[in-house]
Order: sequence, then structure tokens, then C-alpha cells
Amino acid sequence: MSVAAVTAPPAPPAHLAETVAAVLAAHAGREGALLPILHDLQAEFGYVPGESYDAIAAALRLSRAEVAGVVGFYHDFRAAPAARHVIKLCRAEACQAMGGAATQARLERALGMKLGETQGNVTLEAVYCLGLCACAPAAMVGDRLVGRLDDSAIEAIAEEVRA
Amino acid sequence: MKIYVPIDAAARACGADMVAAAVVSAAALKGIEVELIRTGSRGMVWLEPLVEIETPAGRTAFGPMTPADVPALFDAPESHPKALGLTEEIPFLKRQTRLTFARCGVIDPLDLAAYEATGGMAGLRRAVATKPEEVVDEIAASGLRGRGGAGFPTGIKWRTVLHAKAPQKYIVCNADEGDSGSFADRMLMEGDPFTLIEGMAIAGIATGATKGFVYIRSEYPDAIRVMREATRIATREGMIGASVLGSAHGFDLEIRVGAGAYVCGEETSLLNSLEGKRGVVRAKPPLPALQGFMGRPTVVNNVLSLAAVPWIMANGAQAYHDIGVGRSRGTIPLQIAGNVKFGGLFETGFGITLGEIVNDIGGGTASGRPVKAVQVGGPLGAYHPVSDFNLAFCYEEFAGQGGLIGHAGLVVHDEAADMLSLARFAMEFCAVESCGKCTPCRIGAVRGVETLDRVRAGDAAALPLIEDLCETMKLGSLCALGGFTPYPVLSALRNFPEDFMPQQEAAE
Amino acid sequence: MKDLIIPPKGWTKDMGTPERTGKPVHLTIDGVAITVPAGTSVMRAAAEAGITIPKLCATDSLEPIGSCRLCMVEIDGHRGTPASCTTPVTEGMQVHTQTDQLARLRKGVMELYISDHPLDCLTCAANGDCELQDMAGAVGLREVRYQKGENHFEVRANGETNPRYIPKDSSNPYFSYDPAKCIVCMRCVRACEEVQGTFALTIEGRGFDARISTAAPDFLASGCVSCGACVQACPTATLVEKSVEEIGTPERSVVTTCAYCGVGCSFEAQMRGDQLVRMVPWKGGQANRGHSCVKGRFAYGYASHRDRILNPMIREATDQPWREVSWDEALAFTAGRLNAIRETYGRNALGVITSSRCTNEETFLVQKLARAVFGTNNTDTCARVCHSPTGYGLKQTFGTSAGTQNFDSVEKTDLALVIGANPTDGHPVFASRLRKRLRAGAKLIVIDPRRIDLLETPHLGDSWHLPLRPGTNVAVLTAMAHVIVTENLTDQTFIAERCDLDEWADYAEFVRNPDYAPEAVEGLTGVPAGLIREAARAYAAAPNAAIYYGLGVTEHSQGSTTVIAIANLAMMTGNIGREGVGVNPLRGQNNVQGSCDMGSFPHELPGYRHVSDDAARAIFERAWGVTLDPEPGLRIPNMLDAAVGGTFKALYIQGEDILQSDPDTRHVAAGLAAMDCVIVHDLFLNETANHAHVFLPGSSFLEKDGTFTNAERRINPVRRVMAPKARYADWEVTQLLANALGAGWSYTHPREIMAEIAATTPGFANVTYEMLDARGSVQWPCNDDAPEGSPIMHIDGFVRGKGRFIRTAYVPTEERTGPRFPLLLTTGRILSQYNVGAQTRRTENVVWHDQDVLEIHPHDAETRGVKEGDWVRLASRAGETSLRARITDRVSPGVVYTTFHHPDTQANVVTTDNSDWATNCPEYKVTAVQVALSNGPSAWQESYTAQANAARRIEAAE
Amino acid sequence: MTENKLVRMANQIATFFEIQPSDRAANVAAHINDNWSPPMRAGLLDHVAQGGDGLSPLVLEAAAMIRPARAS
Repeated sequence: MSVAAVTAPPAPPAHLAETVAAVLAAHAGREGALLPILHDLQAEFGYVPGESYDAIAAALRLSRAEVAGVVGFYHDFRAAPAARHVIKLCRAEACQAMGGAATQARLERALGMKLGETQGNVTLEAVYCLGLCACAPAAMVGDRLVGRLDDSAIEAIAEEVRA
Repeated sequence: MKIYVPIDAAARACGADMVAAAVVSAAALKGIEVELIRTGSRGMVWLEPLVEIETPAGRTAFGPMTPADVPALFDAPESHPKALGLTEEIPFLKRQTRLTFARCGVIDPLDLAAYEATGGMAGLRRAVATKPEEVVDEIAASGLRGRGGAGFPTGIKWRTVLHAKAPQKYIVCNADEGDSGSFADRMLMEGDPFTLIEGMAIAGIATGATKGFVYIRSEYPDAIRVMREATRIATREGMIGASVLGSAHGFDLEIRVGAGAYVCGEETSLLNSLEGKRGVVRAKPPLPALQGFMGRPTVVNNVLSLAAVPWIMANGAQAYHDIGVGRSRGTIPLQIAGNVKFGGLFETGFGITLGEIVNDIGGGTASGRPVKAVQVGGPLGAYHPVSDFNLAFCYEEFAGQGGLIGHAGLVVHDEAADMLSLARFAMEFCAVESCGKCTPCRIGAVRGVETLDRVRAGDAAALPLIEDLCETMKLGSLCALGGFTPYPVLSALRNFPEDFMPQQEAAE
Repeated sequence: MKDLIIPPKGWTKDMGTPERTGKPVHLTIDGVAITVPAGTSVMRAAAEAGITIPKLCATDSLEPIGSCRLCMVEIDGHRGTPASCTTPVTEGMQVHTQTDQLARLRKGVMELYISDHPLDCLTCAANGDCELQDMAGAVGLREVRYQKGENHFEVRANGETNPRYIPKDSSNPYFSYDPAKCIVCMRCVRACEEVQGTFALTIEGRGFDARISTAAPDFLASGCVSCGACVQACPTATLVEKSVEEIGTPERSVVTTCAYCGVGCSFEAQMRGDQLVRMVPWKGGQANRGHSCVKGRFAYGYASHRDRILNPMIREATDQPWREVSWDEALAFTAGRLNAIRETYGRNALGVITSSRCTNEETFLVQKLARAVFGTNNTDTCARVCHSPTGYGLKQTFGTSAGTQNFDSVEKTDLALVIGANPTDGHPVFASRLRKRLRAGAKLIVIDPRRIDLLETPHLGDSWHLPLRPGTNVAVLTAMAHVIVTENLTDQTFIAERCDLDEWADYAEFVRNPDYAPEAVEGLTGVPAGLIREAARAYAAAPNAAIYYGLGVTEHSQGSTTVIAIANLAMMTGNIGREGVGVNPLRGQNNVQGSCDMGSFPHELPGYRHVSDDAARAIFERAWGVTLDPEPGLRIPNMLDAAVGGTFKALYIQGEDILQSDPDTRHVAAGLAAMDCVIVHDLFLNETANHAHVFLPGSSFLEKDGTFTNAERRINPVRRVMAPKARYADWEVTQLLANALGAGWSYTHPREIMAEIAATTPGFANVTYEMLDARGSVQWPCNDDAPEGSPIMHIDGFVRGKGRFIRTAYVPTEERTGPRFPLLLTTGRILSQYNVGAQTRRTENVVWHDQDVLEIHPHDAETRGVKEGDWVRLASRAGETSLRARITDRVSPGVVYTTFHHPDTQANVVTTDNSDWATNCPEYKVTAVQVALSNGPSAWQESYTAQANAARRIEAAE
Repeated sequence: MTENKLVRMANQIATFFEIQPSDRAANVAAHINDNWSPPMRAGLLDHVAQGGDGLSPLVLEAAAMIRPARAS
């Protein structure tokens, strides 16, 4: 288990207020709109800026604390942008059954970093099941799914993110 | 020339997109006019990417394909090294009873005309012409039970919602398929989304709910994309919307996306998440059927439960009920995964034995080493030894053996598996995914990991403590996450005690 | 609720989950048969059967969540071990609360809890008052078999910093938050949400990482309003009062009534010896139902502040320093002066001001002093300057000078119309109860120049804000009446049965006039006509609609007319005489209602009987053995006018600081300066005392017995928890003064004064201390017609007979904006401070509000070059002051707003002498002003400070 | 008390009753009798006696019904 890394929040992005307002407007009237709003903000900024909480709270008639509590609950929402390349390696049982632990070790070695770390332009993190259990081990590189993750696939990933 | 290449995520993960591109370029090179149709997956994942070519005798299959294999398709298909013959004759497919997945892998998932042409929409047509109470009766008579894992009779749930009085009711489809070894929901949503939409619309008509949500986990971007597009098409074509198939029934559908929380597969935390809250579990009662989304009556059903509905409505409750054994009626889409030769989705009637599934259908391990354990029902399911291979696959028989069939995912492990590590992983997974609301799960999972490390280190006091902890978690937890984590742990301990003995060469 | 160690009087144990009202359900628990209402939890049913089920996350002020898993039970026919807190009873249920399996499970859960909890019980502030400790004992936990692992309480583990450890947060002045001790039961989060309604707390992270969080750097910087509900709810020392950390756990407790606002919350004063350890809201309090705000809960430090004057003081002239003297000398000096003035100028040169802060008994004595000893009706009270129009308006229309409901009534309301009130700041505990109802779906209409916090209630449903121009209440309310009448939204049955039909016909005809249509008054009020129409329709359509109002209604030249307009609206829609409806004045001070009831006004004897009423006078003349003046006396502003005119010479002021609280400060100062004997009876040398000749030290509410009457007419007991620091309780001082003038009073306890009140005042006929002891409190009228008191009034008909509709025409105030004074100033208060701040400024509450600021709209600020935090000069026709600016769109363009809690700001220097036509209640809420940049405090502020410092000199003791 | 203030107060009272349907002058007088101290009433009546400068016609009409101060 890892404790969420304490990183200084980034400086607020440009046009934050306008973007937040536009996202909020797009979801006006929708029931329970908080998650869709947070997803949209993360899509815009790569993370959910803390500076947006008050505006979200006001629009949804929530408190700031409620918004923060929701952001903090879900592993997807980031407090700071991830690196340019995000590699998610599946650690769930089906992948383990196909040598997942060894795959993890090889990938860590190829990238020179451990699961859960961000180094340079690469974030390597765990994911628990991508639904690719019959073509395990599996990973996700950016938006691209990779099944049957073997040595050559690992090398290709390392190549890709080094570029 | 019609060529079919899957667009399913597993196929794409194995290179289907590159194969499709190769088809286009090879055809162009050879000057052959090709109609390339991207379909869902047939479910034979070990053959993905599986390419099919239409012939007068039927579709012939080739796989697993690589881009390099493609040009030869246009030369002498029958003698292609990856030729598999007529797709429907492949034993894995032929042996199935494919009701829910009948169209998956066959048609373009977003081709509504093809959907209708292959029997789609018949159930919904019947539903709009039937009294809600009778639709509920039909589902109840079919014996359909919740495919999410709990196996609660769907008809009873619908009846509760039908009779609840409220200004607004909801249908919520639980597509937060997070169990390792499970991928049926994903396959269906990617391969035949209209079936799910049709099932939800029928549920709406049956219960008086006019709004539906599909809650899909964010780890399934392909499914999210296909479901969104299908919803748009279905609404545009009047399949759903203000007037379902021109009837007085309205049914609006919205696709919502999770945000990385396994526990949101639990229905009450899913509802909290859908409401924009922390995805913590709610105590029951109140039942979601009475106080669900926004405190209003809500049907929460799994993808596979809802996707079974159109077939039942189209073919009648009896036809469905005729399949299966005991109180487990109809078909179950098995998902065979992990260390297995023929991994994939296999839809069949209840009652097949575990041994048949693993050895006959799955073909044993991929590694070729003997099977050691099979985890059935996801990360909260028990590890079954080979001695359990005579168990018939149905709700009651597995429950009787301290297991569960869950979402019908099976993960096969060969003899290299270290059961203590897998038990530890079960606790670790619970710790990672615990919502934190109840104490046994919140603290217990962390202590479970630590105590299993003591077992590993040879601490004799740790084993009885693990047993006690498992009892506390099993009976004390608020939901199945904490409550069922002891199943894999205890089953590993009971069935493979040798792995829990002190080891000299302890972990490095 | 931490009620395990000190069972106070009237103690009821924590039943675990809230009470329900449903059909009877029968079940057995451990073989004990019990019948409870449907919806009741198994846990509560067991508690009612006398069976205690272990629990940590459940408490009966909060909805259960089933988190701790200690309360598991076995139920015949049920699988597993359900949590008794979240399992409702069913007919015939058979429950077992103690089995071997349950014992094992509970021990297992406790073992987990303790594996992540420090074992420093002996040095923990909650030692002996900790539910975790109690539960470990209750389940028989004897060892923790887990080895030291991941935890939240070790600062360092294995030589490294423990990343899970979060240091203690002591930023709040009154309580600390120590995450190391937290068991994540979420009682604090739920209390903040369900009880207080602020939603300042949440859980950060999930699973083992879950921690309580304010989503801010610390508590002080967060949305927390320091109501104390979380501290109250915490079962451990995670959230604990700093006073408990310092002093230790209390050993006895006395139930008494808060001395701040008109909500009248009941508290347990928890004591260790003579030391007050903490004030804890009392669950049995019927006004507050166990809730509190930052003032009542924490801001009691003023009672032992070093500024308190503990010896009487006198001086010949106000330019001299004070001289501390004995009580005898002070009383002799005072009596000598008063007698001399009476001989020279006549009895009507004397007067008193009773305090809305003091008890009913004390107030009764002060007005009795005026009437029976001085021989004058020159008695008034600070209610003059706040709710006198309520008395007039409601008496004219309904027949009683009081609100119609109890606070519980809000739980049945479907729409709350809040006008001229800011409940979250002024009446916080009521606001929490209202917010709870708003979250449950009640609609809200706010008529206020400023966007008050109530409009930002989390999870609020439908709401309307009518941001009217200050001074146009009557126009807006009459326009609403116009809509209701012309759109036929009236309740004809109610009107026909309950109201005077001729007057109704006249009124209906009157408001039909298109001149009163929302569209016609839009330009005047600044409120879009459509908004008024929507609000009127919503108010008329709600099954139960209730009006809550405050000083934004009364403190206007048309204050009384506005109250009448409110009464008209309630009557025409049938919103009177049952739960969930009514006309509810939110009284400012703790005993405004009581001071009015007790005959503080110059024209009314106790019980609102006019001084010219021969029969009423006869009752008192018999009781007191004197002849009473049948003519009305002087009101406060008239006393000051008369003083300036040379005919009014002596004033006894108990617990009131008119120099700071009354409008047009310069005029007040001139009046006081013209008098020969000003007697200030107070805790502190207040601003008024700068002009006083005699200072008599007062006693705090902790130092005396008596009663306060809150905004719902509830007579609440005040109990002495410590000896008076200056030797005498206030009622004793008044008696000493009366006797120095030869009155010969001989009260030995306030209960004797209450007996006299009951004997002379019909509405109080059955009120006794014995009854209050037995019942906790009672709402007047309480007499043979209503022996149980009267929670709701006018149930079967109006007190005056038929309800009266009275025409309400909008008359603009004489206070107009113009080129010199283009902005309208309106005033109000803030949560952490109270009134003139005499008490709260002497507490840690200043961390939230250390100065008054001027709220100004960005547009108005821009045109004046004013930026956030700038010093600005605020000037009116009456005077000027300086303060800092806060730029906000909570106020409309053209409107500025400030509070009046700090004497160095003296907002009342700029308010004018305009007043309500019927009662002379000052028009605090509308002053035409100009705002300009300035360099700092004005010359007036500086000279005032110099004068005040000089006047406060006390001669060094010999 | 300045006459100015008395005039203003009396006029304010008259303004309210002016628009009422009946007994206007009587109500103005009753309100003043009930609420004003005898010296204030005397001051007002003196002012009326001196011509009532600045008083609204309704106050002047009510003056006859305003009770003079009793000798104290």
C-alpha cells in the first residue's frame, strides 16, 4: 500500500475560471453531475485543480469539503498532472497467473523505475484489471491496450516512452 | 469481399487494429475490393485477432493473425497457415448456447439495421405492447437471477420497483466490472451494445422508470466509447428517448464513467458514486429498489442480467427456464482466463462442471504445467483445488463449497502459483480498494497483509490470528469487499496448507 | 454524546439512533418483549428495553451508518450478524445481543481499532470520558495480538518518519483535532452535515488512508464555524475542548440557559469545583435539541475576564476618575443623588432602562423600581431598538405581542420565507434546524438586500432571493399580497372562519390596486417583478409556509407596518394556528421577549396591559402598596431628548450599553452628558459608563438564578453555577438600590419574584420554579386555560378574536440618497460576534472577526478607487467613521453593509435619528452614506478613544 | 423635546392612519394618548395652539381628541 505522494500543487492553469465555468455549464441540470464534471476537468487540465473546488461546490450546491472528499476518494483523479507517458500495469490475479510478478520486474528494469513512481516523462502505476484476462499479462500505455505482454512488448514500450 | 476484424479491446490489445490496417492496404495493393467490417469479439481470445472472411458456406476464421499473415489471405485462404475453417464449426464456439452473446462478434456493434436483422428489438417490441406487470411476470418466470454475483432473482427486484410509488424511478446498469478474470460485460458492451440498451428499456417499461444510467468503469475506454455512440444512435432512431418505439413509454439513457474504485461495483456505493458522492457503501436497508439513486426506487442490475432480458422477452420465459439446473436457470457466460490454453468467453447453460470448463473447454494450462488452483468469481472468490473439479457450475453448489460463482470469471493458476502470495494479494487488494467505511475492512485488510507476512516469516502465532481476522471480516464487514476477502484467503489456507508452512528461503 | 460519566439532571442515555414515529411493532430482544414505533432501529429498541448494545459510530443525534460493526446482533431467520443500528425492527423479530459468536466478533473489531490507536490513556484528555476506552472494557478486550504495523499514531516508525502521521491541529481557539486518536467513525463529519448543516468536514482518501479533513490547511482556515457539534459527537479525544485538555474532566453539571441570542439554547454547564470546564448543549433543551453555536458553546470566557469590574465605583463628575467604594457607600451616594433629583425636578425626571440580557425576575424588579419606588413610568428596554414593532404589529393583527410558533415547528414547514434576518449568523442554532428542513426539500424565499449565507446552504432545493433596496419591505410584501389576491391564491376558508371579513374585504380591495403590483414597484424596490410573483405563488402554494423575520423588518421607519404586512400575508394564506406555519420574529437578545413581557415599556405593565387600564393597575397597586401613574412614560429616545431639554436627570441602566447600541451616537452622548446621575449596572466599564456617575458591578448569567424567555415564548431556567464574583446577583443589587430609597423589599430568591409575576400576570399564572424544574421549560401563556403552556398560538382562533387585516401602504423613509450620500448603508451582525461585542470581544472569538468591515459591491468600489482592505471613510448626515473595505457582490450596487460589534468603528455614529412611526424603533437599517478612501481612523474616532480612555480611569487603590 | 421632533413623530403616525378606511383622526389621537408621555402630549398641544405649523391636517383634526396631560 502506498500513501498518496505529497506533492506541491502546481500553479493554477491559465483560463482556469473560464474553463471551469464552461464545464459546469455543460453539465447544468444533470443529476449527480460531480463525477462527469471532474472527469471533464481532468481531461482539460490533466488533473483536477484545487482552485476549481469552490466554483464546483457553488454550482452543485455542495460544500468545498464535499468536493475535496470526492476527488480524494477516486484513484483516477489527480491533484497534479501525470507525466507525459502513463503506463498502467495490471496486477490482478489473471495477470499474476501468467507471470505478472516477473513481468512487473522486467518492466521496472526496462524503465529503470518502480511501480507507483513518476520519473521524467513517465508515470508507472498499477491497475487492477483491464478486462484483458484471457490475454494476460496486460497493460495500458497511454490510451493503448497491450495484451500478451512479453519481453519484446516490454522493450517496445520502453522504446516508445524513451523517444 | 467481406472481411470481419474485431474491434473488441482484447483483440485490439493483441493487434487487431494493425491487422485491420493491413487488410485495407493489402487489398488495395492487390486491387481487391474489400468491405471491412469491424465486429465485436467471438470470445475466442486465444485466437485474437480473429479475422473472418465471408464465403457462401459461411464465415471462415483465421487466427491469431498478425499483419504479416494478412497478404496471404488474398492468395489461398483455405491453405492459409492460420486458417481455422468455418467459424461456427470451431468446437469452442459450437459447444456454446449463445443467447446473450448471439450477436457478439457477428455484426458491426453500431449497425442498428444489422441488430434488427439478427433478431434484435423483438423483445422490446413485445414489451411495449405488454402491461408492465406482465413483463415483470415474464422475467420472474424465466428464473433469471442477478449475474453480478449475488444471484438475486431479477423479477422480484423489478416487482419491488414497479410497486414503489415515486415521481421518478431509475434503471441503473452496473457495468463496473472490476473482477479479475471477468470481461463479459466489456465484451458485450463493445460487441453488442444495443442488446444492453434494449434490456434496459424493457426494464424501464416494466417498472415505470424513465431514466437509465450505465455506470462503466473508467478502465474500459472502448466500452465507454461504444456505449455512448450506441446510446446516441438508439435515441436518434427512436429505440429509446421520449417515446420508445413510438409508444407512450419514455426512456432516456446516460452513460456515466467511474473513476477508479473497485468498491463501486457494489450496488450501493455505485449509487453514491452516480450521485456524485464518495463511493462508500450504504447500509441496507433501505434497499436500492425502494431508495436508490437520489433516494428514489431504482433497479440496479448487472450488464449480463439486463442483456439477457431481450432474449427472454423475444423467446419467452419458458425457453430460457428450460436451460440450466436447479434454481440456476438459463445460460451463464463463463469467462476463462489466467493460465489457460483456450481463454475466452463461453456461454453455456448452468450445470457444467468446473473440470469440464478448465480442462475440456479451456484446454488446461497455457504453460502446460498441471493446474494448481482455479479462482472462481473474481478477487473475492475462493481458490478451488483440482479436487473440486466435479463441482457443477451453479449458485448453490459453489456456495455449498465455501465459494461463489460471482460474475463467472475463472482464473486458472498452474503449479508455480504460491498460494500464500495469492492470499496476501487478496488482503492487499482489499486494502487498496476498501472504501474505509467499516472497521473490519478498513483496518482488517492492512492487518491481514501484515499478518500473512508474519506467516511467511514463520511466526506460528500468525496463523490462528489470520483465522480470527477472517471471521471478523467475513461476518463483520458492511459489504462483500471486506466480507468475501476471507474466501480466497481461507480457501488458499485450507486447500493448500503446505504453502503456508514456514519457508527457509523466505522472500528476498 | 459524551454522557457516560456525568449524568446531569434530566439525563437520558444515548439511545444510539434517532427517535421514530410509526405504528407499534412488537419484538423480543434477549427474551425481553418490547414495543417500539415502526422504523426504530434494533439498537434503539434494545436501549428502550434496557439492553445496552456496544457501539461507537452510532449516536442518537445522527442517522446510523453501520461503520464500527460493534453493534452486530443475531436475529432469528436472518443470515449473518446485521448491525443493530441500521436494521429496523420488524414484527415478531427475535433478537440476540449476546452470543459467543458476537462476543468474538466484537473483540475482533476492538482488537483492530486498538491496533491503530495510541495507548496513552493516562495522559489523554478523554481519560475516563472516552467511548473507545469504554467499549474496549465492554467487550473484554485483553490483548492486541497484531504486531506494530501500519498506523496513524507513531510520529516515527522504524527510524523513519511515519508518512501516515498527521500532527495535531490546534488552530481553533477552543478545540483541538488530533488525527492520531481518530477512529474514523465519521460522527464529526455527520454532525457537521446533519446537525449543523455546514458540511465543513469530509473524509480524505479511502480505506486505511481515510482521514477526517476540512479540505483546508487547518480548522481555522476552513469552512468550520466552530459550533462544537463535531467535538460533542467525537467519542474519543480526537476532537476535544482545549478547556478539558487544560483543566481536566468535569465532575458535576448544571443545566442552564445560554445568555446570547433569542434562541435560548439549553446547556449543561460542566464544572470542576467552582471552575467552568465547558458548556455542552443539553439534549433535553427544547429550543436547541442538543445543538449549539460558537458563542454559547465556547465564548463564555468574558464571564471571568480581567476587565470585569468587581467593586462598586462612584464619582462626582464624569471628568473625574472612578473611585472604588463599598456597596454601602455606593448605594448611599446613589440614593442621595436620586432623592435630590426627585425633590428638585419631580419623579418624572428619573427613569430606568431594563436589560434584555438580564433575567425576567431582574427586569421585573427594575421596572418595579421605576413604577413603585421612583413613581414614574419612565421605563424602557433595549427591545425598543429592536423588536418594539413586533409587539405593536402582532398585537394589532393577532392580539399578542409575540411569535406564533415554537422552533420545533420548523420541522413541519414546506417553505420558509426569511425576511430581514440572517439566521446563520444571528440565530445559528435555529438556522441549523431550518437548514436541515431545507435539505429535506423545504423551499426558501429570502427577502434581504444582501445574499445571506442561508442561500448558500449545501443541498438547498428551490430558493428565491429578492434583493430589495433597503427600506422597501412594505412595498415588496404588499406586492406579494397583490399577487396572492389578484391571482386568487388566498385561503378563503381560513379567512372566513378566522378573520374580520369587513376588514378583509377592505384590505383585498386595497391591495388589488395596480399601484401595488410587482411591476409597478419594481423600480422602487429593485426586485424584478417576476421574482416577486414567483415568490408569492410559492408562498401561497406551500402546504405549510412559515415566515421568519428579524431586525431587517423592524428597524425601519415602517417597521410596524412591515410586521402588519407579514401578518396579513400569513392570514390570507391560512398560515397560522398549526405546526409548520406562522409568524416568527427572531429575537435578538436572549431575553427580549421576557423584558417586554415583564412590563419594561413605558406604556405597558407586565403582561402588555396599558398603564391606563385601571383594573390592571389596581392589581399592582394592591400587590405593591403604592399608587401607580396611569400615564405612559418616556421611551429611550424621548428620555434622551428630555435630558437635552433639561427635564430628565437620572437614569439607572441595567445591562445595556446605549451609547454603542443606540443610533445617532452623538445625540445619545449629549443626552447622557446632560444628566446628573447616570447609574450603570454592568459587567464591564462599557461605553455608556464613560458618562456615568455610579457603576454597580453586574453578575454574569452563571452567577444567578432566574429565567429567560426566548423567541418562542419559552421560559427557560437560568441556574446559578458559581457565586457572584462581585458579591451580589443583579436582582439583589436592584433590591439594595430600592431599599436604599426606602422600598423595603425582601426577596430572598428569584423564585419569589416569579411568584409575584405569576400572581399579577395572567399569562404567567401557572409558572413556578417547581414546574420549570420538572418540565425543563414552558411556553407562555401558561395558566388554567393552558396548563401545559402554549407551543403554538391561535390554534382555534386569534387571541384577539378575529384576525385583523390592516392596510399597508409603502411610505418611503425620509432618509434618501442624493448626490452627497448616494449609497444606502444597512447593518447586521456576524456569527462570531454578538451585538456590541462587550462579551464576544473579550473571548477568543476575535480570531474570526477582529474588526468591523464595510462590504461594498465591486462596481461601487471601482468608481471610488477602493480596493480590498483599503481604509474608507463612511459618512452620513449624522456623522462619519472609518473602517476597512471588503469588496463583494453579496450586496447589490448602491448598497453597503457593515456590522456594529466594535466600539472603535462605531457604526452608529453614522445612523440617524429616524425611527418607526408607531414605536420609535430606530431606523438602523437604512442610512444614506458616502464612501471614500481614507488614511485611517477618523478624527472623531481618535477623539472618542481619548475621551473614553480618560473616562475609564480608576483611582489607584490606597 | 424639540417641537420639531414631536411634529415629525405625529406626522409619521398620521401618515399611517391616513390611508386606513375609517376613524382616522380618532386612531391618531388614540395612538398618541397611548404612547406619548404627558409632557410630550402637552408639547404637541401647545404647538397646535400656536398654529400647528408643519403638522398634517389629520394631526390637527386629531388634536381635539388628544388627552391633555394630567397635572402631576
